[in-house]
Amino acid sequence: MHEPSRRDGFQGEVIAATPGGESLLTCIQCGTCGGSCPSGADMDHTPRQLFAMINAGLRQDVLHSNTPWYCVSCYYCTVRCPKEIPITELMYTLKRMAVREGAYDDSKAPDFSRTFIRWVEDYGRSFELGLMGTHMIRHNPFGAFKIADMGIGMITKGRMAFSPTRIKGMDGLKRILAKAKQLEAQA
Amino acid sequence: MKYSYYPGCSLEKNAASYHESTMAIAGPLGLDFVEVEDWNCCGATEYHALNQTAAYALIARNLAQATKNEGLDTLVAPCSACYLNLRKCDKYMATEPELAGRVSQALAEAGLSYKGGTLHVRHLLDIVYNDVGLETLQAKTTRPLKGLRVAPYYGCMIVRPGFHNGDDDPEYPVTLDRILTALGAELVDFPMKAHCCGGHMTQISEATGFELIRRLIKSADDYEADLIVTICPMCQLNLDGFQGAMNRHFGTSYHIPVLYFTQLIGLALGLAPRDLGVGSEIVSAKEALSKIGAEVEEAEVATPRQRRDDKALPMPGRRGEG
Amino acid sequence: MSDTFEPKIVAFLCNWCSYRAADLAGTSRIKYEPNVRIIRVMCSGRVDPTFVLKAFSLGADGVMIAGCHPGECHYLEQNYKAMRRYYMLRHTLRSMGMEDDRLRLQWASAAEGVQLAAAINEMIEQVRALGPLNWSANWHENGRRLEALGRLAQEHAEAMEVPA
Amino acid sequence: MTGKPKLALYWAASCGGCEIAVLGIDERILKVAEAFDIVFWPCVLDGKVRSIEKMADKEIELCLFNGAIRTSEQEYMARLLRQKSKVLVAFGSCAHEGCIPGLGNVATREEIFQISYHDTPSTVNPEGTRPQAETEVAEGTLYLPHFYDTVKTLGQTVEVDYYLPGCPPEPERIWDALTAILTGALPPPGAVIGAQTTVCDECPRTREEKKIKEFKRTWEIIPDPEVCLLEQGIICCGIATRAGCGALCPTVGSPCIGCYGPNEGVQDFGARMMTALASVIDSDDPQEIESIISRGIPDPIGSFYRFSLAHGQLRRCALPLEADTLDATKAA
Amino acid sequence: MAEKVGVYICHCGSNIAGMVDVEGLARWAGANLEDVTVARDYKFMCSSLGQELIEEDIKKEGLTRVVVGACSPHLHEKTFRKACANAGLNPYLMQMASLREQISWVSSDKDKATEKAKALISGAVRRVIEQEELFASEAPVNPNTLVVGGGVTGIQAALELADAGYHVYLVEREPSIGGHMAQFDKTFPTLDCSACILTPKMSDVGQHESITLLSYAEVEEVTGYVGNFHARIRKRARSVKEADCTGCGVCIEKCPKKVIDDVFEAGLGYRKAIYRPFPQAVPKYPVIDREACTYYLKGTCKACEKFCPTNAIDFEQQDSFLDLDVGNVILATGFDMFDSTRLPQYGYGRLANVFSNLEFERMCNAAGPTDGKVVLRDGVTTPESIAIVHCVGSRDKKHNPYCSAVCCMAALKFGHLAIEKTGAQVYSFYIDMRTPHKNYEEFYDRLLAEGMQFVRGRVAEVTDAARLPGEEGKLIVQSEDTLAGRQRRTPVDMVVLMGALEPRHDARETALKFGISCSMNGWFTERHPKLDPVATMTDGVFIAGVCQGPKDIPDSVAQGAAAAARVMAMITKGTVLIEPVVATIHEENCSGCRICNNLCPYNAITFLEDKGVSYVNAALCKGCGTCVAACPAQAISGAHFSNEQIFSEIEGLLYDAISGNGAGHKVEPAGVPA
Repeated sequence: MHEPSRRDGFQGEVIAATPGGESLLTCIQCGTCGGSCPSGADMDHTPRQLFAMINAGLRQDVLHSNTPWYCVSCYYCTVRCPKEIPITELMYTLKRMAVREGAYDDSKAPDFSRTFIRWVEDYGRSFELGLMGTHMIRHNPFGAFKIADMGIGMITKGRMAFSPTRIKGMDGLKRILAKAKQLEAQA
Repeated sequence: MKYSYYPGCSLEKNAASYHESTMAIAGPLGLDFVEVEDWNCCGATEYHALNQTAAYALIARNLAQATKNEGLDTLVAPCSACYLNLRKCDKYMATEPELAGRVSQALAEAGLSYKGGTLHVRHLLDIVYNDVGLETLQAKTTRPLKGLRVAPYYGCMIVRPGFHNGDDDPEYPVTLDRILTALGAELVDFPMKAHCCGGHMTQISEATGFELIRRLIKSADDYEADLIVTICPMCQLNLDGFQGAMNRHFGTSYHIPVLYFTQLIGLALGLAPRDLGVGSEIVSAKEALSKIGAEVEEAEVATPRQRRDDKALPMPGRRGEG
Repeated sequence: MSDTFEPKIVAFLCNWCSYRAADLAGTSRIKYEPNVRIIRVMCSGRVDPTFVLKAFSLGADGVMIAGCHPGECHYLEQNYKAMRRYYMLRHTLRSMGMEDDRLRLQWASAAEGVQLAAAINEMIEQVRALGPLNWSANWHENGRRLEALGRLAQEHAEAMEVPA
Repeated sequence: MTGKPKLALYWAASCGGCEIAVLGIDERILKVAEAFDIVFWPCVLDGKVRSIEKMADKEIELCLFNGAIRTSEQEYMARLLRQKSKVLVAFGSCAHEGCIPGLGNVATREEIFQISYHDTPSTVNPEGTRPQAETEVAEGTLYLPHFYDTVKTLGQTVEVDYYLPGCPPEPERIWDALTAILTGALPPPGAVIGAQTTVCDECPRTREEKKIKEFKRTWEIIPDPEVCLLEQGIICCGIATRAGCGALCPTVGSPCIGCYGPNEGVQDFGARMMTALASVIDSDDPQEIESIISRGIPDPIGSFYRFSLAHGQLRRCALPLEADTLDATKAA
Repeated sequence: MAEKVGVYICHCGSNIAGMVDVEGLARWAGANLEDVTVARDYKFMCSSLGQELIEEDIKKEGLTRVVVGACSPHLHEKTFRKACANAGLNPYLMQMASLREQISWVSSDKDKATEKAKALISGAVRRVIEQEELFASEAPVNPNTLVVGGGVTGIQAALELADAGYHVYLVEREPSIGGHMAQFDKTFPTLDCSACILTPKMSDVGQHESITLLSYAEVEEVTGYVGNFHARIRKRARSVKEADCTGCGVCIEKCPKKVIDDVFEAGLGYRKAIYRPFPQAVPKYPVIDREACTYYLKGTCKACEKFCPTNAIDFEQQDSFLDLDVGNVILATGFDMFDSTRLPQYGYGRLANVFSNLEFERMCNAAGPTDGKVVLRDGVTTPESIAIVHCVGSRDKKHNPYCSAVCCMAALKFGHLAIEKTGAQVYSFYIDMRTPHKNYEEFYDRLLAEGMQFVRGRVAEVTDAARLPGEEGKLIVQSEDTLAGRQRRTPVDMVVLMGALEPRHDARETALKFGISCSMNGWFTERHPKLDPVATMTDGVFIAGVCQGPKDIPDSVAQGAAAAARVMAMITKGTVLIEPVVATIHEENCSGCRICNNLCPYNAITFLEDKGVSYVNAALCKGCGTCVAACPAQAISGAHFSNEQIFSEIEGLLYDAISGNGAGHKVEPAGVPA
């Protein structure tokens, strides 16, 4: 088989960090992804543009783009891509790179992920009230009012827990995640 | 039919009604669910954005835990996000040696291990459609959903990324449609049936999040649906929980209740609404459900009014008649 | 060149599908390892087990027999005969203590340059992992054979010195 | 010293059947005695190796050598007789293609000794004594021939002028050969003296087109007396075996086992059997084919190489890895 | 006496020389290989100079064997055989080693490549020494030709041959010839009326005394070989006696049963149970569709029979068979249209006003179901905006990876027709605009000028879910305008999907029937993609038109004519050389065991009861060698692929490995350079 020629540089990195990423090399810039993306309208760049930028090695512009953070993981792009490029996975990869290098302009999305995961890392389960609370206070104090009735509704309907549940095997989980992070750092 | 069962965080609280209704219909449909012991959060889509190895290790712990259920090789998840995560993890543990290696090392820290392919991860919808089957549903229906115009809503994560079990089409799935028809409901040819509810977008960018919700609600409303039927807690939360906020944001006044398919099955089986967690939705389904039982001619796929006359040209795929 | 073991694979390719697949691999510049040496036959059905045994005894470490996919044989059904002979031969070679991976039956249509190249590479890897076959070394005695012979000659010669 | 041409007969790794076969030409043996001066025939006459060693090269007109080469002594004798004979004939299947002794090539010397000096039920050998190439005794060192790992044919050991196939060769064929040699009506050196076709040619059974769904062992059916045995599923080597025996076995309902060796020009008897049988297996389904073969042919070597293992392309089974192989440069 | 072998190593420019040390290789061969008397390397062996080099050496050095290390024998074996023949050496005493396809083009290490080259050359030398003089025999070429497929390609081929005075059997599956082109209204880029240019050709075919038109028929089986094929044709029962039918059409008028015409009208229109696909059909005889006909379903009606003035209706008619002897075959079996329901996101079959390209063709056609009016599915409303979607099922790994070649131009044509007929706003959604032919780019310019709007971006989905004001009641085409880098929602009344051209669903069976092969995508494989595009690997079987790969009308017609020309060459020559590569049974060695008897698919092997031996009929033998390999007595020899030749080739190829003769072994690890 041919060895794909461009394994070096930024594109190479992105490909290497993504399951099935090699197919990125076969992108023909048809825009099916951009056209399919439900949140595409609000992205700095359409996914297609992002791939062109990756190809051009515009590392900083790519990592600073809000595009990956606006990905809602709906996978439309992935199933429609005529070259079967795992676009959603690529978005995760770009998010991880951005987080690792602190290269994002709006910290809202990464923070949301972090907050979400913090509860999981401490308790083994997610905790919506805690999550929303922390996140809202930090990023959208007034937004809270907008959805107040929802919050109230949720509570009155008994759909909001006031305290997180902690799983039994917490220490085990902590060890797993610690090791995982260590390995990821090396990888 | 006995399965390992992974409820996932949502079903603990905000989607408790999904859990309750699932448990309620399990008996009558001959399903037996054994909850995975001491399961943990699947990390939703959030962990993938931070740390690949940790994300999959977190998921893999659940798979490892599930293997402790002796003799059960099928793992059922009602939440689409959980389902996709578990399924993807199971696949990559088999196909992505490097990642799998790291994950296994991590699991070993807690004396756990998981080999890709050991479990068969399936979504609850798949179980009901393939294992229970339409015939059984029809046979057990005592309170047909006649006259109820329902918009079947699949969301993204079960039909899309090609990990899903059945060969349902990622663009235009039909399994839920068939289930609802079997229950006697009047189906709406819901064009947005597989579009995105916005996931966590309400928290990242309200404008974007609300817009995604609006599209779905509007379309359901255009098609005069009494309610939207969903199979995913995240979708339910967005469409139901945020419907008010969305209305306010756009100055609209949509009122479309959003129920879980398990709740509708329960109703059709004649179970009491309260045993199915009906009533816990923010947008009340009271009025809509009051329709059940009304006499309507047999249900068929309803579409917006269209002009048709003898000049009309035949539709492709609807052929054969002279 | 590296001192790692480089296996020699003799491949019998049918003129219509697999040999053309090899041509296609060439025209599409698909790289594969140079350890394979190809012999063109009109049909995989022409491959006589003797060819395979001969190749092994002459120092091949592996032998590939390639033909059109079942049902697509240019000669309608002859590749099925090749398949039957392959299983027969493998059955015997097993009992002679040869590893299965050293003999491979490969279907390749004229359009499957990529697949053929991949199969060749895979086989080379498998055989490299098995190590040299060096079959004819099986025939040799340890050094004592020559000693023994020499000693006999010696003994008889001495005996002849004794006057009759 | 008579002026008669000298004749030598020798046996190496063989059963002695060939010697009897020679006598099978009955009173014509006297003609042989008339025509030749029999200088060496250990089985029948007294004689000394030394006397052969003393001979001039090529002094012997004709040497009929039967038996395969299994020990250093046999190889020595082969080389010696080659040196002293004008015409060396590989007489019988053992010399020609290794025959039954050649089947020893499925094992190693070690394995063979282990079985014959320990494992066989009839063996009582508490000290585990084994034949040694050298044994020290009061009088000095005693030598035994060295026992090889691999049995070789005569042709693999020394240059052979003619081959006379058969286990044993049929008396008539022997006589034909002898007369041919006496009258000098000989084929080119290296040739096999015998027919150019296979046993079916002499077989009285009726033959049709062949399709085989199942191979049967001889004890599994009572074969139809008229019909080709192979068509009845019995593995009969007549298709691939050189004619000359008059199809003795198949005629009486017993499948040919191939003692006359391959037909003219064939380099591997087993390969001919494999390819012929495989070609007529009546199935295109890999699984089915595999099971037809593995169920019907439990012992492929015994079925296809009973007489020719040492003579085939691969000559023997793989040696166990530990078996030390000879440093090439010293070979032969 | 020892042979004198000449070895010639081709540089093929840098194709071989770039990866193989050709000079070194030639030197090595000259110095190390037995019997090699001449060893040269040269820039281009296939050039006339290269060939002369060989010819001179044969004459001057008295070479008795030639080895050429160059490209694949499939490319130049004929060339170098001819060179040998010119110099008086039997062409079968030449052997090629494929240094280019098997070494230089697939290797990445020059040393290893050169080592491999040595092995191949040594193998070829050892083999060629064993090769024997062979003489190709001649067989007459039957001047009749079988053309399969009555589309414009087949029609062209048939007429070319018939006009040259040769007889043609034209077999067409449908009731009428004309193929897809007959369904079109206009053709790009000239906008000629399709019918106007095609129907004359069709009637020529119908009337031509040298053409036997077999419509509503299919080829059952083909046997024989180049110059002498035998084809069995199944003529399906029309239920109409062609001899008596005048084609007046009364039967069609009177038939009460109306069914949707899925074939010619692409499902957009209706036809009767007894029908003629279209008015100008050739032949003019109608056909009864037995699945639809009331008589066949209920046993009553027979209206057609009642009104037929010539009693031509025959309800009992059976399929009939026809055996033809032909010298050559031209396959022009065309293509199937992509079924757009396979892409649900485009809504075809679900959203009323999404149309397939074939539906739109019919709609535009004045003789079509809407009399040429472009209207919505309701049959009356004229669209004010139309979106044309490119690459539906093309350039898509999930469906067809290839480009269908005609859609861009067809889309432009549609654009023009739509604008002309409706004045609608027409959008084209494309990935890349492909207009690489005479006057095509000019046509593109014209459409730009006519105001057709072009959006570069593959359509993501077509939906009726209105989101924004102005979208209600419309079809919304969702895409990314990749040039603007923005998402775009385009509300339109009508969507036309440019479906891919696909190989016929039964292309593989057809290929098998005629002994040719298919590419992975299912198109018939030509002998050489550049130098021999209409011939196939099977002599005497030619391919033309889309069945070989997507192409437009001009290219298809050109190929049809080309194929016809190739056939004419064969016919005018009158004879074909039959490769002498056949099996021979040597009676003296054959014992009549009959193992070989049922191994030959061409029944070339018979058993001679009197002699008690088997016998190969050389005329029927195709030289596969299966019987040679199977004979337990080794009584069968295969010319040009004899055991000796292949044994020697094996020995040569393994010249650097452990020799198997029991003596003098090198047991250094294999692979180390000798």
